[in-house]
Amino acid sequence: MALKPATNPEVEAATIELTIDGTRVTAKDGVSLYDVIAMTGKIIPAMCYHYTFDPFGSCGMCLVMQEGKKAPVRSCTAKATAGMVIRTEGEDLFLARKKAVEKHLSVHPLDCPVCDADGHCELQDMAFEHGVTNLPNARQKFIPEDTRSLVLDFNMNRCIACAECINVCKDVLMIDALQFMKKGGFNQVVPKGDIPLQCEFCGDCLAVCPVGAITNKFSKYLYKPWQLKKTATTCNYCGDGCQLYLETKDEDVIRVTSHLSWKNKWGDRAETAKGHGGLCVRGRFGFEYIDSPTRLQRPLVREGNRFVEKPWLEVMDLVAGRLAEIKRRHGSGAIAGLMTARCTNEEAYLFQKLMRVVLGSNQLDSSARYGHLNFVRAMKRAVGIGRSLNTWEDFTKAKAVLLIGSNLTETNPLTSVRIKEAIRVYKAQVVTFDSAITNMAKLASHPFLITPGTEGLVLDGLVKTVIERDLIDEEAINQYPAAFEALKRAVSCLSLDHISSQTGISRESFQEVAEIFAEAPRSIILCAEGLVRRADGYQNVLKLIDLAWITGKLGRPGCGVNTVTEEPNEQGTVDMGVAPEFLPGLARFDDPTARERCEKLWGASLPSPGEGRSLLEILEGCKSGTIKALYVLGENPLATLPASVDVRSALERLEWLVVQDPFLTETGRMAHVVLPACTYAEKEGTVTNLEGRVLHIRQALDPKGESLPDWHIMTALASALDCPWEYQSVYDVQAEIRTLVPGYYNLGQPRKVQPVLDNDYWGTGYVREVAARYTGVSGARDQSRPFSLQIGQVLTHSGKLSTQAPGLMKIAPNTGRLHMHPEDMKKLGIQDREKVRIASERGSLQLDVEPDPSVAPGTCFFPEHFNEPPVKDLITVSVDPVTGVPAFKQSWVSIERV
Amino acid sequence: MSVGAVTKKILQAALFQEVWEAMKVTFKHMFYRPITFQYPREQRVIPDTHRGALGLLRYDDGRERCVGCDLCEAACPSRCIKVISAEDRERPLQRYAAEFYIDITRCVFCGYCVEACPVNALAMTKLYEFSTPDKRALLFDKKKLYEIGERYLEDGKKYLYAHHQEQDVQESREYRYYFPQSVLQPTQPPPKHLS
Amino acid sequence: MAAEDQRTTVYKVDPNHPESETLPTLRTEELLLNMGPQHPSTHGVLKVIMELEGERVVKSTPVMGYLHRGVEKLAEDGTYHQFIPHTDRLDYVCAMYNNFAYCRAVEKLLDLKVPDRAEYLRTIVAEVQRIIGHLFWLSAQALDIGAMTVFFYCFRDREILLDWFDELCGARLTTSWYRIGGVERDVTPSLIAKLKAFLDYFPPKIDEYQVFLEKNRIWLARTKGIAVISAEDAINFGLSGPTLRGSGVDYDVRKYEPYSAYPRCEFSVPVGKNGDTYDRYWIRMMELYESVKIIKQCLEQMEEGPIMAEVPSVTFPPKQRVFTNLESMIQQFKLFSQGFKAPPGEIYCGTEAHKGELGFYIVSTGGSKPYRLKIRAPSFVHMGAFDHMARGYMISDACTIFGTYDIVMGECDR
Amino acid sequence: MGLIQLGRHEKDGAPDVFVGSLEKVVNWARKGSLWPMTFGLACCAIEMMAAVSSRYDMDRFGAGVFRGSPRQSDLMIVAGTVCRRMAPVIRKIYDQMPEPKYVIAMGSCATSGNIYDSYSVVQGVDRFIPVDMYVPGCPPTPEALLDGILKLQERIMQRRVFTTQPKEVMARWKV
Repeated sequence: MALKPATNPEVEAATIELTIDGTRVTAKDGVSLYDVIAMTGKIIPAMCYHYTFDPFGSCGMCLVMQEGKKAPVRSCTAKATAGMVIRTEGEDLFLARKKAVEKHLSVHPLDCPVCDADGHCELQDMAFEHGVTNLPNARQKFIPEDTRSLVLDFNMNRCIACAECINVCKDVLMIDALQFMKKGGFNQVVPKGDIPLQCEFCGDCLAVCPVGAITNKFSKYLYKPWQLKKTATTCNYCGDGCQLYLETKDEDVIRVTSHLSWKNKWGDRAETAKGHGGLCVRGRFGFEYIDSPTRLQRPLVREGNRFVEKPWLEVMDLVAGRLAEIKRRHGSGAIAGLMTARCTNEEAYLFQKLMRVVLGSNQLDSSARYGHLNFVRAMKRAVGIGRSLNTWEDFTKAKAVLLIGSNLTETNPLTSVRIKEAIRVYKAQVVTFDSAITNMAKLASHPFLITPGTEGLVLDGLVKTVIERDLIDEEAINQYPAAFEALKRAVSCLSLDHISSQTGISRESFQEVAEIFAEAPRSIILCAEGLVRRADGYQNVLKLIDLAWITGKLGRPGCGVNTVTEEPNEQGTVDMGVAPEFLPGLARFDDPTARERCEKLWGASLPSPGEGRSLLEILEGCKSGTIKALYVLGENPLATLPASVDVRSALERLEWLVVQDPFLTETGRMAHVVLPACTYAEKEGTVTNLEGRVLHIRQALDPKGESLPDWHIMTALASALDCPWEYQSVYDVQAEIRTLVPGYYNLGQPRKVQPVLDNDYWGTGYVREVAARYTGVSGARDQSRPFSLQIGQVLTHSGKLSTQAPGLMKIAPNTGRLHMHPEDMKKLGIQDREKVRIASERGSLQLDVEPDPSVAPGTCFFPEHFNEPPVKDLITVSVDPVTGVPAFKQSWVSIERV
Repeated sequence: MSVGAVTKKILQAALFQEVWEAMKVTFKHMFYRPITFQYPREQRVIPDTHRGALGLLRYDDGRERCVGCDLCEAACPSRCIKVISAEDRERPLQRYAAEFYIDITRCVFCGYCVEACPVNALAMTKLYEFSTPDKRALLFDKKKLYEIGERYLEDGKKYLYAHHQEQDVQESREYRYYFPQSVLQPTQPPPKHLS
Repeated sequence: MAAEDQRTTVYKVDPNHPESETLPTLRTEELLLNMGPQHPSTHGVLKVIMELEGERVVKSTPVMGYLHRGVEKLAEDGTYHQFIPHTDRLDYVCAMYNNFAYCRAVEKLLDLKVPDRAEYLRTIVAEVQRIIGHLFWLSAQALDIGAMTVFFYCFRDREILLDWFDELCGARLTTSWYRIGGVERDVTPSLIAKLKAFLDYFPPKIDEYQVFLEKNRIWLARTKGIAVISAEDAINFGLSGPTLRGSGVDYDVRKYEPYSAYPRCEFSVPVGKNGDTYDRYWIRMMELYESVKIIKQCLEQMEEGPIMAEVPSVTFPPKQRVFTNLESMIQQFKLFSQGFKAPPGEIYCGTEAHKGELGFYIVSTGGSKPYRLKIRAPSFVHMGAFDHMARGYMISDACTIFGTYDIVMGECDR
Repeated sequence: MGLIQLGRHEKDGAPDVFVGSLEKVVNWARKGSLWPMTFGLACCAIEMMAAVSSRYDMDRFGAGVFRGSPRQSDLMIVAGTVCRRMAPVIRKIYDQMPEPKYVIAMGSCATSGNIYDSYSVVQGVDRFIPVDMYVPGCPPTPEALLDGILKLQERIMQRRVFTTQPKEVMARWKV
């Protein structure tokens, strides 16, 4: 099939010289001739070519004349060799290409009027450009359309067998869900095995299809490309911050496209390190919540047991009046605020300003508290930077990748494409430690299945192995020898055998991994919710830093410790200071210089440092009655936190609960006032993605109903509270952020960060703390509960937001079933869809079971997006003592047949 | 100038000769048939080519011709056409225009939409008397357009023939009936010239 | 009180009058008269601010823009093809000629050859349009000056041709019949027969109009020696068409840069001597005869053939092919939804419309929409000479001068 | 008898025979002498002139006496594109016309701005003056204009002069 020219940019190939259209050109040996020609700026039509994968050579369009050969050659599959003399233009070539187009056209149906691709169709363009006017032997295929898939329709009458879809699926995304099959005398693209398509539904095949053979079921027949208004914006589902185009017609979002398309097929293969521009299933098909009929359109005010729609003015007056009254009666300590990390940076900034300056309370928190703050706090403490150290480009170009507790494909699909790129193009060694058979584990060179909850122990083992095997970077440790001595002492009491037995990873494996990690020139650590959202998440991140430090990977280019974020703006929300411990710019709240700067700019005094409360403390305060009013912006703690936190009774005790959300959430139902907010498609702003890149969100639609952007509501609220803010648009807010946090936006590029080893920590604090970190003990385990219940993400969903998108719910509805490994089911004698009783220390409930081979034996899985049945309530919440991060993603349960 | 000529000129001026000459022409017209036609009673013969109000046509078997391809919308220089296409619920996998609006107040009657239509679903009729006090009545929706199309079917067909949009060619007639197939079974037999 | 007095102009009648000492200094003042934008003789919505001394015009400033529709900007928003209906509405009296000028410009940009029959048809229709234009001008000018009858007669004959247009393309005024690369529809035998009948009927009618006007002393008094402009000034002001030829400059684009079927026809270009309103009137009357001559020649010479160039990347396929051939269907969809791509470059193409040289200046950057489109509208250029030509004449001559240029505000303001 | 029956009819607002007949006379007089303003703005003005000229002869309906001054006219035929610059002028002229006055928006431009969706064109004359009749077309043929005038005359005949308008007439009139 595909030829393999020098695709690995690492390989040093010889430089050759050849002549193209009379000009001498230098190129790397072994590169496809097409690429060489494309580099000179000449564009030869090619329908089956895309820079993201290797040339395929089926369309027969990229013909060039090579001196010494009679017939034209296909430039994409031909390799450039020294001394070639190539001609790319000429009447004969034009006619030859025309003939190739005619060949495709002669079996193409006459259905441009009803084809969705009409106007965005390469075959159409080619036919038009080459002036095809006469097809003597046209005949039509009569292939029934394949509409079995939930997302994509395959109309193989239109297919030109260019295999772009197959190649992108196999090579770039490594999913390999499509194949050619000869049916009815024609080569057709069918889902593997000719069954209804079952894949990640990223829709990249749809994007690269140059004709209308693959069509999007959600927008089928609703549009013609020329009718759509394209708005370039940032996806609002996860921290990847993918750039996408919301294509709208009037006030409806019709479809979502991205940079990946057959239209930009001429790129450099090395450019794929910057991202191939594709999307995932959520981004591409999860747009329907924007025009969902369940969106809130008008402010709601509780009157007795029901909500009444009221005009904005009246409601704002009411909200401001009550807040002012509570502040007067109980002091500002009685007011708290929670915010979602799906809002923009500007809104996060305004939120903390509203809470701290206008309401005078430092009791504010965001959903970044659910995990990301563990990482931020640890990094801030150890290296002075509260975010991931590497960019996506570093991820792609890494030689060794250590993935710990990260179900990367499910949480951050496009980050996983980066890792796939690293595996495929840069030949990276990927080590995964996870308690599930994740998608990445299937592709990794060293996949390890560990006992649930032992991520910390694995790190203990790794650090110990590195020290024992002397894989240490002398230069790094010589800076802080005392710290290293302390570390050495701390790990010396650990026993690798004990760790092996606890985690399920052999001593040899530890050695292998340690060697891979320490010896690779560019090693990346990537941890995710399996690590940061667990108890001791803070300590575990510090262990990761230790590992990187002693192997000398801290601060070296292309190496570093990273995390991924679940919500689009967790990083930005923390950066903007929506946490009691931080001011904007990640300055500590008790840092006097930062406080002074803020106070000067805002013209107000800040609450004193000791008064801050984080998420769980706020809820505790609500329950105890010290907090009387709660302002919830887009957050939904009632649906997110398990029953053990008892959010309901906390909220019930509130005198004044204001919820601001695009939808009427569970928390919203308990509110006194619900304010309708906009989705990201209706507002301007920026979000900060996991690599620290500040990305633009642009307005594509007018706000639905009377809903307003959050910044607008907050500005109005501040004004109603006698604090007239003069922001006319988000750009005014941005200007203020720029003065407070200089260089934050950095023209949308991730700022290069260099870890600074803080003497306070490495010099003194480290020695004190390190012994407590390496205990070699994993969480206590009750033997009567043999199964680990994992609550986590599924690929098609993100938080609770995606459940509002009908399309995604169609792809992945709430089955209400527990996922278990087939072997476990066999052992327990459970059949598919049979009812079981699952019991934890919190209680038990009955639900159906379905087999899922990607769940590790000994564990069971339930998606975190659904609360019905309330599996999450089985979990006991443990709180990280340092950061106050609640951990509620894993618990030990027993399962028995009913 | 001779004396006679001068005299003649003076005489002509004195007698307002130019007025008499002009009056001669005017009076001659008393014997011509008046060219004024009594409008509401008599109607001008409108040529077949006349570009009047737009209507949507159906096939002879009553099916809607329009497949909702939106090309008229793209062709319209004044952007007065709006087509909202969708999948036909009754005939799966068939595209049709769920809604079709022509804001006739913005229409420039250029006929581009008719030229663009790949199925000849649009035609211009000889309807021009549709003044109304209600501007909303001039936003033609799908129902109204089909009404016009039915009422002025002959005009529409004549228009298409007059502007060479349609010819009596059996071959072209067949192809137009044929659009993508259902997944279960082909809804229509393939056209003869293709099989 | 005193301030008010000073503003009042008082004429000194008798210096010996006893009250003369108490009067303020006596002086005369120019009167500012604002004519338009709503005035029956302004041919639409033109405003002229005139400074008058008594009844004499001292200075006049045309104020334009009351019909500015942003056409040139709108052109940048649509494909080349979609601009044709816009050109209809520039000089709405002569839509066909605007179409013609525009299509010629785009064809020049594309380097497109138009088939012979289409060229003849274009010439015929353009000349028919010239007749219509001149008839309309004549009726309006006569009406302004006070001759009502001519208006009715001209409109009678004009109606015949408008009906002919209606039958040709479906509209009376805004025709959109020309296409880039040809014409939309061929003439039918009945159309040719009707046109021939008109050509026989029409020349005696021209004589009739002349009977009304050429000896009428009022007409002569109000046109002869009115709004005189010398040949040099006319050239300097950039006048063109009959307005320029009235001053004795023999300039006609049809002769100097022959296009379409004009080089294959014999016709003369009437040239005036005095550069006054009467000469311009006379030239237009003569042009009516010439147009008849041109049409007759074209009808004789015209042969059967295609009416559209067949360049798949530019011209539309015949509709029948769209139904049956995929390649034509693609052509149809590409052209209508995206338009054709013009090569980058800029061109100017002038065409002799009945008012003067109508030019289109198109800048293309290689896209399917003009990057910039500028219209050299004769009406606009002619308005530049208004002040020069109206200076020193009576205010009642202003109507005549408006008329003598044959201005149409749609084209002037664009 | 009841031929001349004074006083109110049982139905509220309905005119009695005397008032009814008088009203008919007044309306008849109004509809028969619709003197339009000479008010051509653009293309449609040419067709308006054609409607006045020999072939169509709008005078047959009493609507052919074009007045150059708003003070003597009853009907304003807005024929052509209304630009932003022209709009205040039109409003001024409209205000100068004596009651009862009628407005016909002739052609697409006056109705809705037509193809000129641009910065300088008012999107319909009804944005600043009330319009009684919209005549669609670009430009409308003279017959279409005559049709508009006839329909306007019909509506004038329906209108009550001395008594309150019946609801249905009001409803129709107001739109």
